[in-house]
Amino acid sequence: MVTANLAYLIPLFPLLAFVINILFGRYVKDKACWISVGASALSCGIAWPLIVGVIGGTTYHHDFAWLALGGVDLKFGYLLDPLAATLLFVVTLVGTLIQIYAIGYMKGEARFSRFFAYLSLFMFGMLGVVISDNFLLFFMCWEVMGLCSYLLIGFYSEKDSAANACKKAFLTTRVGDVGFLLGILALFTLAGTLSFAELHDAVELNRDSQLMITVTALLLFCGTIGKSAQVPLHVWLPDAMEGPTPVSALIHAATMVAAGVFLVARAYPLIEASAQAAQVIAIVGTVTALTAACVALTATDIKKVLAYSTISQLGYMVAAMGCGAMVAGIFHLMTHAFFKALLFLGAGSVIHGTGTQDLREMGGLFPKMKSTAWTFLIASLAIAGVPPLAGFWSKDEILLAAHQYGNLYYYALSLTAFLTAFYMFRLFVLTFLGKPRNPDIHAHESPKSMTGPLWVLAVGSILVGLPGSFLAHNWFQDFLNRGHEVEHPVNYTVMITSIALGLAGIALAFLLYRGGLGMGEKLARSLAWPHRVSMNKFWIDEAYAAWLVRPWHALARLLFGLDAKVVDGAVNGTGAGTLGGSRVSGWFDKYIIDGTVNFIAAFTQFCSDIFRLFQTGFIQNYLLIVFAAVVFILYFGIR
Amino acid sequence: MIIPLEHVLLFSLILFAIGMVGVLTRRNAIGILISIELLLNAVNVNLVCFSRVSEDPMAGQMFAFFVIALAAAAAAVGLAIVVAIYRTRNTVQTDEIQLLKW
Amino acid sequence: MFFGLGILRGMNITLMNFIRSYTRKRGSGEIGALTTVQYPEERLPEKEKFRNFPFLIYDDKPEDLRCVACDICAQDCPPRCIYIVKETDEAGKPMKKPAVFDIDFTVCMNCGICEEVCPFDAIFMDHEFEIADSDRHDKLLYHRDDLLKTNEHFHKIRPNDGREVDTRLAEAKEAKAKKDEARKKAAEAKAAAKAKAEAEKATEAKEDKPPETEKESDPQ
Amino acid sequence: MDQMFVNIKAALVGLSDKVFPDWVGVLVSIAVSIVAIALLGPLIMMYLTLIERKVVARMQNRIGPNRVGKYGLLQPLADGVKMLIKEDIVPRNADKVLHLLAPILIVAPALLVFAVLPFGRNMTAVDLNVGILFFAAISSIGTIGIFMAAWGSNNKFSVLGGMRSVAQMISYEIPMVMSVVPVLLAVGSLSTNAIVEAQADWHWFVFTPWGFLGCVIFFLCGVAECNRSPFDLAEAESEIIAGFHTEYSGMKFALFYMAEFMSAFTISGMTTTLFLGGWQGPLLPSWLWFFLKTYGLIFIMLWFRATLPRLRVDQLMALAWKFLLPLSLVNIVATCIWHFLSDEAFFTPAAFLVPLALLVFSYWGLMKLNQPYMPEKRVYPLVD
Amino acid sequence: MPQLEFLIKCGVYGLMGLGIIAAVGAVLLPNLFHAGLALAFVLVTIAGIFMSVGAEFLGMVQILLYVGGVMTLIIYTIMLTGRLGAKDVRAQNRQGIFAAIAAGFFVCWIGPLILKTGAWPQRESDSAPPLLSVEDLGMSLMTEYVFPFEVLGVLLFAVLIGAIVIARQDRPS
Repeated sequence: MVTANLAYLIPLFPLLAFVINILFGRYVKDKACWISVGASALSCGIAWPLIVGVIGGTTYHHDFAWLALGGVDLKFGYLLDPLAATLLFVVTLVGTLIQIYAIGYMKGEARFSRFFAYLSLFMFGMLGVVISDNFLLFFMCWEVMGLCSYLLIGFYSEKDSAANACKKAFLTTRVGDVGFLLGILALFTLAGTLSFAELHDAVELNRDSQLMITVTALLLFCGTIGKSAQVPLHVWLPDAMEGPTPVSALIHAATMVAAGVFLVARAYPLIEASAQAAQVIAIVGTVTALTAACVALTATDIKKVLAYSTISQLGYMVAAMGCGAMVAGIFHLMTHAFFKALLFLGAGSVIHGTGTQDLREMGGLFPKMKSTAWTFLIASLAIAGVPPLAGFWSKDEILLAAHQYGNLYYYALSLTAFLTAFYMFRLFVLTFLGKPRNPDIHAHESPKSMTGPLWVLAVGSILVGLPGSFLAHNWFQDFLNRGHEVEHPVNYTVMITSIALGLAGIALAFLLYRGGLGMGEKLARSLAWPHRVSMNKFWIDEAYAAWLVRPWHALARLLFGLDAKVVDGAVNGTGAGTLGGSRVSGWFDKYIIDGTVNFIAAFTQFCSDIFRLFQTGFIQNYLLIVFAAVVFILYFGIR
Repeated sequence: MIIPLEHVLLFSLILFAIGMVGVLTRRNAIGILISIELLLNAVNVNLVCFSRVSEDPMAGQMFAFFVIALAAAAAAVGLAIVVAIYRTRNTVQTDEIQLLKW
Repeated sequence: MFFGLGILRGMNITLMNFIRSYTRKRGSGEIGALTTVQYPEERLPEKEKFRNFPFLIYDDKPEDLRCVACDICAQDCPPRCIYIVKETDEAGKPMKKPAVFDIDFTVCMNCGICEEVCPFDAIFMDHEFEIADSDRHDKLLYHRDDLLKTNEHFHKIRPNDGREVDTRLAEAKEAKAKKDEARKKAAEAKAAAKAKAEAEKATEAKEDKPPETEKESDPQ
Repeated sequence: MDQMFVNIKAALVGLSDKVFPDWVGVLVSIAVSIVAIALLGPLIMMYLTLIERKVVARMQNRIGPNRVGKYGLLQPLADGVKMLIKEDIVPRNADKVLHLLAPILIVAPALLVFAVLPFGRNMTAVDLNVGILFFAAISSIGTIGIFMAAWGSNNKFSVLGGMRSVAQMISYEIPMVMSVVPVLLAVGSLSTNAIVEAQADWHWFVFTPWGFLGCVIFFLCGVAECNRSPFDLAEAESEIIAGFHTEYSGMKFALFYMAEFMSAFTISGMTTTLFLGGWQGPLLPSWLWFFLKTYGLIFIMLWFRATLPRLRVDQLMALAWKFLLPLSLVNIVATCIWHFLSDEAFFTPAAFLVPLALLVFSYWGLMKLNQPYMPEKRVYPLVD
Repeated sequence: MPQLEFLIKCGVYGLMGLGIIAAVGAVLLPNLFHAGLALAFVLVTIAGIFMSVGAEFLGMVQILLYVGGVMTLIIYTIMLTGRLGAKDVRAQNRQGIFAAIAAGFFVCWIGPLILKTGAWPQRESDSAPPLLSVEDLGMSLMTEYVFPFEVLGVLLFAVLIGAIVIARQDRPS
């Protein structure tokens, strides 16, 4: 019933919702949420049958000539292959759930309709990215997502921190996007085509120009660094927490950041073609994972902890891509989307309930917020990599790939896995167990509309890992690598070490924080130096401020000075010059020209005074003159 | 021709001179008009005499005929104007009518 | 009906007049006949009621003229052109005859008022109008003798009036005569009555001296 | 009999030729005609006064002057003597020159016109070939005389009277000249002799429709031109005293009187020459015919005087400008039609009827147009 | 008939003399009415000259138009504007002398010039040229000069209306 060419409608429904909400926001008011939810539900309705179709083996692809650019005409259209299908499944499901959750969370907010309008616009961007079949359309939707993240982070625009955060997020992702655009241009010059389908053949064709391929790959990877918050450009994500929690959940957990990884997946043939590019990607991924994990250890704000955990997990996915396991990266992306969204929504209901985000003031919330606690526990276990849950399977795949790629990467990623498990459960223990540290907080369970999605995501976190496990004979991996068969070696040692690391982390966390913060402070004092490093986030922000912002300001001041002195000087100089010149010509004009004119006037006045005497007014005088003149002229003439 | 042409021309010349003197000296507008009639008649005499002598006798007389008609027309309008002036300025002395604006 | 027909009809009348003036006899009174009377030679019969200047009338002798110089006509004459002086007899007592009776014909406007007011039918308007004269002041101031005309002249020029006046005079005479007799008789009767009355009064005086007041006034 | 006077003149010229050189003959002939006219003019005028008084009297059922002379025949002499005797008063600060010149300038044109009248067969004093134009020009000089009389007598009433009569004369001059044009069209020449010859053997123009109308218009305008009968507004006693010749008495007044009667005669004479066939006539000598016809017209003038009341000023003007002028213009058109329809024969029926119809129609139309404004009858609702 | 010729010559010269005298009168007479009449006289003399030259029609037209029409106009205007004989009013303005000089010079210079040039377009044969009859005038007026004739008609019509409008009394304000 749902034919292929309806695929266009998937992104268009949220766009329609956005238009309705933004234009008729005043009339729709609090009913705006239902329009957005409805639109995303409709998208799901169209997308899932198509996904089933893709699972069934067909790949839907249709494009139309959009722009004739010189000899080449750029085609736009949609491509539904296994990779897009998985992303489509994740985005539509998680997006709809988060929007339902947001209804409860955002009730009573001032600009309620506008919030949902931006959400719908974001869904349009994300869905556009997922189903687009070429880099240019991909890039356009990518920018729409950037805009939405800016708008949503800066939703509480009256708070200065939120305004700065959204600007910071927008600018840093902008830096990445520039690289991405250059990458597209390079790809266009290299391969002559931007379409994903033809990419693989085009690369094969130009395999010899190794440098060009590496450069294109790395430039495209810049987009990922910016958007998926990899090491140099990751600073905006922690500040992005200023936005409302559903925004963090949707954009900074499940979808937008995942788009970077999706980009690498799409550009995978390029990466396969150049080893250097893959190595760079792997290194960046691993470094990001490790540093983020360290910083998360000492974070006190619940949402900051989750932000740094997202950065480290993204580092994991990018590292997987670098290590040659694109499938593992995507698998971990899918599973991470579920439990990270759940963690954020859980944090959101905790904040909603307690009204504060600081871990030090929470504690003992378990009896009060039963369902949030339980779902939070499931998600923590999943992310920590406890076997039956989704996190274990995907993380295991990545560790396996890392192990095959290089031991150094493997050891780093394993350490990260241990740290992840530790800070997750530090978080869990501090918020839910023990005694409430702040007496005047009266936590209360969130309403049904919020806890519902939590439970659905919890189930998702549990089940979504299974299709990629060896229990299901790695169905997911085969699904993704439909083109070419890949064997699935099972390395038990890697699996066991990862489980061990996870449990160790959990135990350490319980030990340290069961009695409240006491043990933590003592440890912090003992390990003073590393604690301070982690607390200050490796001083990256300060570094940027020092090395980037201040010189920039200096340059600006320099230019301003230059402008003030040189340019203004020149202008004023010419002004003064013309003034002087005009004074001279004024003098000339006044005395010479006016002089002559007045002289002429005076002269004619003088002469006319003489002739005035003739103008007597008597007609006969004139007649006499005329007659006399005629006579004399005749006389002298004829004589 | 009963009398030689020169004499008639002299007569018209004298008549013309007298008319001219009249036009230049008369103070009364109607006096001027009368003198102008004199001028025109002097010219007429010339015309007729020459027509009498020249090969094409018709031209002169015809011209004289038209001069008479036009002189009548001119006199009519001139006198109408004089009457109009008299009615507004209450005088027909030319040296009292010299201001363009009254 | 047609522009100009009225003019033609009018002119037709005058043309007829012109023609008839020759064809019809002069003075015949027909339409178009001439009406002129060559005055000095022919004359129109005078109308009786025509009046010109007045004249005094006398019956048979110029002396006994009817005018008694009562001066009524002089009073009533609008331009006052009549001047009367009474005749006085030798004793200086004015008589009933005018000594001087002048009428100034240049002033008289022949109105005929004197004829009407004259109680004694002494003055009448004459028909004589050809009285032009060379001198206005003397000749036209007619004196008494110039004005005198006989009653026959009056009858001649105004037969009816003359007859009427004479009959009236005659009756007046008879009436007077009768009245005289009546007055004579009355006088005698009164004389006799008076004689009787004295006789009776002589008798009454002795009988009563009634106290009643005088009632009737003695009518004059 | 017919050429009696011509023979007399020839005899006289012959007499002078015997005595003087030949060129004197020409002068003599001129002198004779001048003397004839000089005598004829006043004579006619004198007896015209008598005729007028007799005729008008007859029309008013009275005899007219019959005291002086046998049938009043010496009356003109009496009048003449009276005029001579009368004292010639000149108003105090009147313009003496004008006062004196005026009568001269009025009588002169009247006399001059006699030169053109064709009294009989080749008895025209001066046979100008612009005869009719001469007549029109000379009669227009008369207006100046009237102006001089009016202005010279230094009397407001005479000035007003003068203005009125000049206006009248000018207004009637135009229809008069226009009514003459048809005759010129028919004859083709301006000379009076030619006109009379063209009317030989009963071809009198009066018998043609346009001729009759032209004669009526010409005659009416002529009457108006010499300020007589219905148009004598200027000197009417009841109007502004005696018009422009109020201040005149004695001989000067006589001159005015003479001018009036002479112009009456000339108008009638011109009418006869133009329309009634001049001296054309079956039996009697030519000059007798001329005088008969002329005196017939004069009788009509007198007839007018005896019957018609005087016209008001505006009626006078209206008649000239709004009735006679248009009628004479239509008359010209009628003549053209007559001229083209009548193929040589004088009395062709078509040529007679079509112009007649046109003229009757235009006469009726103009009559309708000139219908005096009759305010609609006032209705007094309350009354009935 | 030389004597007749002589008489006529005297007549014409007399006319001219009278004309000049009348012209001088027209120009100099203080009383405007007299000046007007003098002009009338000049016009008549000129008409006479026309006749002597053989243009009878023109002479008659001159009398009819000028004396009948223009003179009437002039006299009407004189009457309307009044104040004629006022003694105090100078008839001539002050530039009499200059005018006289200019005119005098004009006459004295052109007069002898006329007399000197004998080369007038004398007719070859001394025979009197054919007298123009009224018929010739009429024909030429209607054929050769028909355009000016028509224009003249229109002009006179315009003048007629113009004069009335200019001189009318009750000027509609």
